[in-house]
Amino acid sequence: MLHAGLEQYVLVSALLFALGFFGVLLRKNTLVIYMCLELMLVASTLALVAFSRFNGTMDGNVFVFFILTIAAAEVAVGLAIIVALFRQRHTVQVEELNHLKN
Amino acid sequence: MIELWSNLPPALQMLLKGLAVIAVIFPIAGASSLAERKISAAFQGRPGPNRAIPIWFAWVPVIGPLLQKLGVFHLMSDGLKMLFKEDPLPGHVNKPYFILAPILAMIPAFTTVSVVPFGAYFDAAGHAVPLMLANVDVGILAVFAVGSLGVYALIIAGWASNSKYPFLGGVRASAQLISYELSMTLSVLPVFLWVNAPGTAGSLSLARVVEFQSQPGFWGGTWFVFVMPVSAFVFLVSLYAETNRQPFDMPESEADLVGGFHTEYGAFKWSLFFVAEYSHMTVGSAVFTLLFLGGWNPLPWVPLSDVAVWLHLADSPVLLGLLSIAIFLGKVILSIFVFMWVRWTLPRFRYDQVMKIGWQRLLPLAIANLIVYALAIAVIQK
Amino acid sequence: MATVTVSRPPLTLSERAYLPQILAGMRITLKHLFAPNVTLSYPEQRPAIPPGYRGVPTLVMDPHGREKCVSCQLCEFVCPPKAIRITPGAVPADQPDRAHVEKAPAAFDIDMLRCIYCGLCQEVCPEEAIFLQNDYSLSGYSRDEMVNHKDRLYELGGTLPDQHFKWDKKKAAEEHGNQH
Amino acid sequence: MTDLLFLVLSAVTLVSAVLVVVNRNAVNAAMFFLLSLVGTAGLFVLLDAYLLAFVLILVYAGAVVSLFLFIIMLLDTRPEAQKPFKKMTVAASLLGGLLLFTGVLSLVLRFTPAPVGADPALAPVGASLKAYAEQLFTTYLLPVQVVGFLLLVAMLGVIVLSKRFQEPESRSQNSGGTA
Repeated sequence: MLHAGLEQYVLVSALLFALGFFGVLLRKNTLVIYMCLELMLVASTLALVAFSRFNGTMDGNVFVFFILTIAAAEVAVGLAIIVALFRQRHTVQVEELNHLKN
Repeated sequence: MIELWSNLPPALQMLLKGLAVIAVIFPIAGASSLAERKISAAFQGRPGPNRAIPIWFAWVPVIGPLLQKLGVFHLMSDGLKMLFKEDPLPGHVNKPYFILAPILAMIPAFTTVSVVPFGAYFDAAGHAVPLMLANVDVGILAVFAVGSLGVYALIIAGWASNSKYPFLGGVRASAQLISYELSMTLSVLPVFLWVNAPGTAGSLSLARVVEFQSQPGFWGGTWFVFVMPVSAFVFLVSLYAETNRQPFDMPESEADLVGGFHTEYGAFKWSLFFVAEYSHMTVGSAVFTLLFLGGWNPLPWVPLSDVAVWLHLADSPVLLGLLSIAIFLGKVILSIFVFMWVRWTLPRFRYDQVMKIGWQRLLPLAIANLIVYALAIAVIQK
Repeated sequence: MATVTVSRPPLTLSERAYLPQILAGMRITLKHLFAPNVTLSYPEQRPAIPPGYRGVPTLVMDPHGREKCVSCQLCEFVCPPKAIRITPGAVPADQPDRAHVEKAPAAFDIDMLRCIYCGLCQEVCPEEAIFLQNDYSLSGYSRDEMVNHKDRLYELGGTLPDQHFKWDKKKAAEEHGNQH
Repeated sequence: MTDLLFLVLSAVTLVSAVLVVVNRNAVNAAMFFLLSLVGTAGLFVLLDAYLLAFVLILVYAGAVVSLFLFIIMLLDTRPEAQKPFKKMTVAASLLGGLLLFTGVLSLVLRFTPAPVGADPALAPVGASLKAYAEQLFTTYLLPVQVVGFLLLVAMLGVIVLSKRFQEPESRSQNSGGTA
């Protein structure tokens, strides 16, 4: 049976990150793109915690705090921007937010 | 009996403990709904529900009429009615989420119980052993974290109902719960700063707070409600807001939102929301009791260990455990009574007032409280 | 419309802090918690009916057990919600002492789902045959049941101890030749 | 037991992450994101980082996702129209997928079964709350201050962003009195 070691955790973390990455690339709803960004951040925290656990150091765990803090700040600002955009343009689809192109 | 218990496999022990807690919480939640009806009646000078009685029970001489007057059978008949009546599913709702929401309401309500200690006994060495499902270090954080998931039930219910009033109720609920969570968390910080003195193993466990309040001596035995009245006050007010109780029952204010987030619900699903609300209330009261009212210590400056010595119970852990549970439940029930007392005293706040109280009064108060106590604790424990 | 500016009285600190007021309110509610109940356990305890109470309209008989109503239909005309329906008929042959009354209701129905308990029928009745009496609790399982027929009305009304006997006096006067 | 839990939790996390990406309804996506977070928190518990698990739930599940739901419900929740992807998007996705695949593949190829029993020998450093506090207030004191400042700035930014800006004409009317 599979033994849950560092490699397995990092693998899960990498897959999670990849999923988030594809979400950012493929989705067109700004809110969902944002969620996928958060998914990538969570994946990185998972890797950090796993490294910390299997190396017996605290640094990775402590970094998770910073990542969480920054993620929270980012979400607050990002959602405020999305709401402001929606007020102006009445859409959250990235393809319709292309006024700088013309 | 104790040998039999400790010989059971740990997984089975956990399962039995979990079932026992649910078996306690569910009836307490149900009984709260009856108590609400009886107490509101008493406040308004009415007798309250006192009619229902099964025919065969009416023949029992004294107990039958007494239970009838107490309205116990109303509780049972209400429960049966909720179970058996038709469960309407309006055509315009988002079905999966509509059904998911009441279940989602129950999960955090029952999960938080697992880290709440509800009694203690003394082992052979004289150490207090708390009775709880999971004695994790993060105790209070777990309660807050899992409790904060309760908001999803309200948001999802409001959104899935696909009509105006439930939606407004859901939006109000999420805004209110997020706002008051801050003050609630900040208000308990001084308690844990005080408990985790330098040199001790740091812990956020609720059992440790109670242990701290049962130390000998004047300062050791003081309940935190006397040491930190402002914290207790902020916590209590936030608790009322978090559990959507009057005067903060914005999400379901029947005067302006019909029924709020559960307007479209009926029968069993509706009753699940109510059991969840009362469970939240019970758990909130339990946490308040543990943090500020000395947990299972009968009186301030009278810890449980003294009582054990007086009653010669120190060497019978089962009896002492039952006594501590009784004391603790008594305090919780008293706290639930205060919930209802406040409900029948205060009118509902307006929504802007709720937001103003949360952000402009309670939050600064909690922050100032935290700073003052942090400084004081730093000076005292130096 | 003239605009009236109402100046709000400035609140003191304790009033703005809510708390003393809330505590005072809680003291009051606590007092009410221990106050005796103000309610009546209805089916067991009944309220005292004051005189002049307007309950369910009923038909009454005179002290000799004779029908008073002469089916003049005034009450039917005056009834605001048109709850009363009277079918006039002759006095039954087995009541020779009332033969000169000429008319009696063959049917007398009061639809209690329409009745508004205004008491105008009692006011207007020249025979003092219809009274709104003390009965106030009326229930039934169907609409038909809520229509009080004649026998039911007499059953509810019973006999009133008045001593007018208008028709007896009229008959006596006729017999003694005291012509009008 | 632990391995079984690991398998279940990582499966929950990854499957719900897939559903976040492929769901066309934003509310569904948010709910699956929540499920994915709960799975991650479970993995944290397996890694003995109890505090982080509950902080993750408190911050992400308690605040971030409910904020997301709040915004999704306030804005439009129409499912996305199925539009064909642009060539650039397809190319970038393919390239990115290839890179990730090679990365994961290299990880898997280097995979050597960890000796059983070696891991629990390491002290579960994440379990004690005190260790976090000690690190945060000694080694990482400066980052803590910086992050605190960042939070303050973010808060100010949100307040400025969510203020309803007045229309130019009404602003010019008001500016006479206040400016």
